[in-house]
Amino acid sequence: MSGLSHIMRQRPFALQMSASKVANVLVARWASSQDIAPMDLKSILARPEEVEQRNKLSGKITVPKAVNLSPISGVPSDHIRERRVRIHIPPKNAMQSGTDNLQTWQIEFDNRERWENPLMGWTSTGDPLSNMNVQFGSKDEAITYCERNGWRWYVDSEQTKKERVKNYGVNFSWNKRTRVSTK
Amino acid sequence: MIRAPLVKALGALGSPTHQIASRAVRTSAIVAQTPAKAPDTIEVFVDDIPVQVLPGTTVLQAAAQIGVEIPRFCYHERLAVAGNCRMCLVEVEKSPKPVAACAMPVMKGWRIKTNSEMTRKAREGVMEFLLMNHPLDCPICDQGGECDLQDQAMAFGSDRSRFTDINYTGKRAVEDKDIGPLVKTIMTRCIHCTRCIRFASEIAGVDDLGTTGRGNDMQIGTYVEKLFLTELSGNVIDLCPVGALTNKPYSFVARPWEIRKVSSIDVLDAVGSNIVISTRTNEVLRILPRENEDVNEEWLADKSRFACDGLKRQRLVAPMVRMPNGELQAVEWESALIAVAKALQKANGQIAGVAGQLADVEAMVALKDLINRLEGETLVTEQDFIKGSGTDVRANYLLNSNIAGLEEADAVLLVGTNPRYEAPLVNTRLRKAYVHNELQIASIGPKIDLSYSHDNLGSDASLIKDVCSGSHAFSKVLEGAKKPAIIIGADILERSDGAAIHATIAEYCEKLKKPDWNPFNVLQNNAAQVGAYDVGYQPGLQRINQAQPKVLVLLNADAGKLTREQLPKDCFVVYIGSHGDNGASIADAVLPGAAYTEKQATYVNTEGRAQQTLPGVSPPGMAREDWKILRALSEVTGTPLGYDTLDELRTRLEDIAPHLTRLGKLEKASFNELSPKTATSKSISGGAIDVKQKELREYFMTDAISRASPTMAKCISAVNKQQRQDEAKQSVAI
Amino acid sequence: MIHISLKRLLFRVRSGLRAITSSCARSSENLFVHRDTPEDNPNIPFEFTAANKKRVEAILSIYPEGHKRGAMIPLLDLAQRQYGWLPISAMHKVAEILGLPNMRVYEVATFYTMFMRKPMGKYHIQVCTTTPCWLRGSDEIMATCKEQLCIGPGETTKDKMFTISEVECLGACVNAPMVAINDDFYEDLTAKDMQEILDDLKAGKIAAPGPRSGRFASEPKGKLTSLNEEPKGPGFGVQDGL
Amino acid sequence: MTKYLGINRLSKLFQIIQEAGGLKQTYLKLYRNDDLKIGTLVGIDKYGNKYFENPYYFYGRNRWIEFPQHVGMDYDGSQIPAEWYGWMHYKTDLPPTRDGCRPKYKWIADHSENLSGTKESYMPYSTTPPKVEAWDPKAKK
Amino acid sequence: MAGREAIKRAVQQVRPILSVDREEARKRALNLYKAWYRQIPYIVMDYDIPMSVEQCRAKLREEFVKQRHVTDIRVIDMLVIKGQMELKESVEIWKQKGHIMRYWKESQDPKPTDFLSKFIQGV
Repeated sequence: MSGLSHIMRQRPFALQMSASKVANVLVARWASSQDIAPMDLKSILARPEEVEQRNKLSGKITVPKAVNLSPISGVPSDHIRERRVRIHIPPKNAMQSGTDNLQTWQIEFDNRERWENPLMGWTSTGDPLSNMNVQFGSKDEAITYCERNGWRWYVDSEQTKKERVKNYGVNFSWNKRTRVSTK
Repeated sequence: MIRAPLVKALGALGSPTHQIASRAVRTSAIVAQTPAKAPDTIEVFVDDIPVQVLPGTTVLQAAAQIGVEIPRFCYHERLAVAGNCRMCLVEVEKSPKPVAACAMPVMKGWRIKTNSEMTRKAREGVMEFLLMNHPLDCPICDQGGECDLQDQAMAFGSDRSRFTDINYTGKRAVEDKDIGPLVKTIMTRCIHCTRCIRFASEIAGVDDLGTTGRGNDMQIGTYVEKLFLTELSGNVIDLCPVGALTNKPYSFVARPWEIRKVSSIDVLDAVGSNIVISTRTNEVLRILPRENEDVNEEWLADKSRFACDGLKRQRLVAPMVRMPNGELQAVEWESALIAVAKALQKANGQIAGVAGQLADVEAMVALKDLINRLEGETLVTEQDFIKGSGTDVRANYLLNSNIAGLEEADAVLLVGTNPRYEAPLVNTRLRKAYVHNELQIASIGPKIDLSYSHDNLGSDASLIKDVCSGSHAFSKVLEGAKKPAIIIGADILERSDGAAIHATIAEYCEKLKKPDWNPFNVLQNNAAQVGAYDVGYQPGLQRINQAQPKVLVLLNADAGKLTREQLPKDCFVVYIGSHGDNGASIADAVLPGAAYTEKQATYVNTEGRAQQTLPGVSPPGMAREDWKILRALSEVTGTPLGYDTLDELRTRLEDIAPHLTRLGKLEKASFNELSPKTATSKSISGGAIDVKQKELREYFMTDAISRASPTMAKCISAVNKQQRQDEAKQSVAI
Repeated sequence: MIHISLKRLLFRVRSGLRAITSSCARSSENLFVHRDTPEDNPNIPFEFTAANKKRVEAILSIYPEGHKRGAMIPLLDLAQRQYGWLPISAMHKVAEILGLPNMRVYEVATFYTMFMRKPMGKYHIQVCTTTPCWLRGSDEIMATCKEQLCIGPGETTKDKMFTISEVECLGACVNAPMVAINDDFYEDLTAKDMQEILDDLKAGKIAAPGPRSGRFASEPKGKLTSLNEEPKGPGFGVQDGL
Repeated sequence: MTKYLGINRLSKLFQIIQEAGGLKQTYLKLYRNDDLKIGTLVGIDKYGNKYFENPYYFYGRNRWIEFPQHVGMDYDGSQIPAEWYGWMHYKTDLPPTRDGCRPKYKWIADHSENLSGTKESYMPYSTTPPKVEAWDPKAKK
Repeated sequence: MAGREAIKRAVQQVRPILSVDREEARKRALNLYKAWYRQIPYIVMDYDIPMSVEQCRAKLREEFVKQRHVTDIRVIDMLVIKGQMELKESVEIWKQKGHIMRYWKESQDPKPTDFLSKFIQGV
């Protein structure tokens, strides 16, 4: 009882906590004063059907691995039916030498019409998916993602990199055509 | 580059023995330099991460192997190492000075520090020097947003500069050069990386750019007033790490962050270069190359890059039907389709189809299906090929050695082709082989400048027989080569003795062939050609003349080879295509189609690689994708085709030609397929072999899109002007 | 009265405005692009003389196969000596001989300051104004030249006889001040000497090159001021322990 | 007394009717203006608008305008020209007819009423050329 | 892609959302349907929409039938949760008239379905 009165004295503090927390603290204190193992108040105070539901949800159920989320994704159905997703690695910009952002796989929807907005001359589009930019670590992750969302997809083949030997010396080789004239 | 003309010059000085001696010296030197056995890899440490690399690998490449990117300006993967920007300086443990990563080969056990204090300081220093003479005009610079100098100044530069212009002494200022209608120069921005110079002299083979002056006065330019106008000049825009060389037609048009990029395929030649279409508000703004080692590496020909403004002119935006007064009038789709369908129904199967230069495979399949359903048979391509059953065997019309494969060739004979203008990116491969692989090239045809030195054997067609019989001197070269190749231009196979030329060379190639190497090549110059043969089109318009059709469907056929006079009086001509050009002007009904930037379509390049374009913008006005027009037409005619979506059409395509649906992959024609017995009865009639595109000015306008392009027109007038000037100078000199 | 007010106005204008051309480019007086002029354009034919053609062959023969382009500087120099300066058609000729693209020759010709791409006088007077010469009175020499020839540095007299240029150190600092006239060095000059040299040249004589102070070369003018004793033998000044 | 019986109002009505010029005119005036007021004519502008003032009325109603007959029922406030606007809105008590200080420049534009809703109303239009130039079969090269 | 086919047939063990078996999920869906069914007259009245109660019930059925192919218990649960949210929003008048009328939008201006009309409309 002393514990409870202690809590009551600290009422302002207790008020800041949620009710269940208070209850838990109460139980914990009560338990500690009685030297009994603490109990979860949630389970103590729950109605029997709640307990049953909770027990049910703590288990596992068996579902197919292939999930189709299109009914709950909120994407309009004609966008799911008619569109194709292209899975690709973005190409390097020829104007730049940097290679950042070019290592991941991306998905991209087929391009739809956009038009100049007559109000300001800016671009308008009726396509909510055109600006979706999702990056994936691997091709398979991207494919799984598309299949979960029920989109048809195709993979654009990866470009192979070629190893080439660079040699400063060949610029000066006297008997080869590799000799550069600008040196 | 250097040596060959030198040898020529020395030969002119009068010592034939000298030449031979020099060649002997060269070959022996090559033998001596051939690496015996590739030694094992050596281990180096980049930022304490061990990397196994081949000996001779540069520091920069070793770092790239583990994804450490060393900043660079002058270094470019496909150009010679220059080592003059010094941005790639990195610290190597126990080395007193930082080393230039782009030029320094790694040594065993080196510990490279790409992020140490010394490296950072070196980069900051270089950046400070570069920015000292670089104008701070990024807000008005077209490179802004995709500028290496901007990027690297942000990443590696110091946050302040010691350059304070308190006396208003000014930064260095350099006069801008006028090097043609494609490349705009703002030379003050130049940081002297010499990438453009190296590109011009190594890849393009035009030694027009160079550095003049020294020290603070050094500048890059042509010294004399001259156009830098080649078929590849646009690539210097991409190479330029700053805004010194920018795209002139695209100048002040858009910023890189406001454009959308769509990966697609170029169709203005038969190479099938991979491109990125930059679009904004349903408008194609520019076209950039996309890297593909097997096709275009990283380059793009000027026509492919700059003809995109032709997509906005001379477009067909509404269906048109020829009225009784003889004029084409815009109508609604319904009435146009009904008019065409009526004509098709009346024709009783006397229907023919012609596929032109830019027709895509899907549309050609749809056209073929439609005409076959209406019991028509005649389906031809505008471009002719050998008579007989030449297109039955795939190897007969492909570039069998592959575009990338030509890099490894060591002896090439060009027959009646000018790859420099017919397929500029095949020519760069030949030039690459010429530079790095000591390729020996000979040509039969007119004397042309191929950007590398080659033997012109003459233009007489009988030379083909000489070479192929083994009696010609060059036959020895071909037979002695490890990877010989003979490239035939598609145009000479249109000759009446084309079949004989084809057969003679094919037979000779049978002799030359090696395992895994097919020396027989046909260089097509139309993007649609290989695809058309693959889906079963017949070559040549004379079949149309024989068939005398009631209805003729022209699918992008704009070459102007077909005239109304050749057709029966009551023939109803339907044109399906994107541009109002030769085809549309003879048509009775014009159905507006989509250009290659507006549709998802398959094209097969000259080596037989099927690739697809992706739509960057939507077709203008009432224009529709070509296959959809044919599908709609079939429904109005009452014989609907069995596909409603592109996927269904692709499934149909898979039934006809399964290799065309494996996009991006090269489907090699097996060599045994090649049948030399196509038509040996006729013999080569002799007479001069000619090529269509001999000079640069003939390169720019070859199809409906480039003919509509104002930029291409500017190029032609610039070339003409330059030539007039040169001629004027010559005449004064004489 | 008006005069004074005008002056004031001018002063006010000058001090109030920062002139547009206030930046001074730290660059050479030469142009590094080519502009066609009546005396220098590609239509003017250039051909080596018969004697020089032999020299060309001789020069080329020095360079081994594969390095023939090394002959570019000697050939350009030969052309310059023949023509007096280096017109663009001479560069083209050299490019033709070496089988090089023209641009490669332009690069070399513009890089080296001793290739003169502008018409020059017969006598090219290069006045050294680097520190040692300047300390020894090169300003005076320059002033004499200007005065005598009525031209400034970088200019050529109307009769195409003289060109003055101001150059950096020519490596004759011991005999400062000095000028180089074509290939000859005139050293230890005074204003009077300079005037004499110029007078001689104007008269068609070429004064003897070398020091004007009576020295033979770069030895001390009087007697030796240092090193005037017998050279010490080996081991001089070395620590005992060594 | 008269005030008390409302006779003064009656006499005012007569006065108004007299001023308007008969019963019919009074009716028409009432029909057009929804109001019958009398006051001193302060001025007439060049468009035929008559401006009246009568300090008898409440502030805000003591200055008014009678639009000319020819505009009929088709009048609105924007027909008041700029020079009278100030007087109408009590920005000034001096009407332009009596105010000698008003600047009169040659370049002052003629007053125009608000044209919104009419045929002459301003419509914004694009000045950018169309992005795609269509093929004209008649234009021969 | 044999691997992908295998994935399609494979099953996995997961934590449930609301229901542990099909039967329970079905019950929940039916409960939701009933709740909507009862609320529809009030919704029609509250929002003053130009639709009759019958039309609304037909639409309700249509919306449920649209998802009849769903078999995944978790997806059904999620749909039920979303449907419950919709119901609450509708009943509490957190929505506006337009939101309710959106259920009929597709049937008001239907998109063309056959090839030719799609072709002519350019979609």
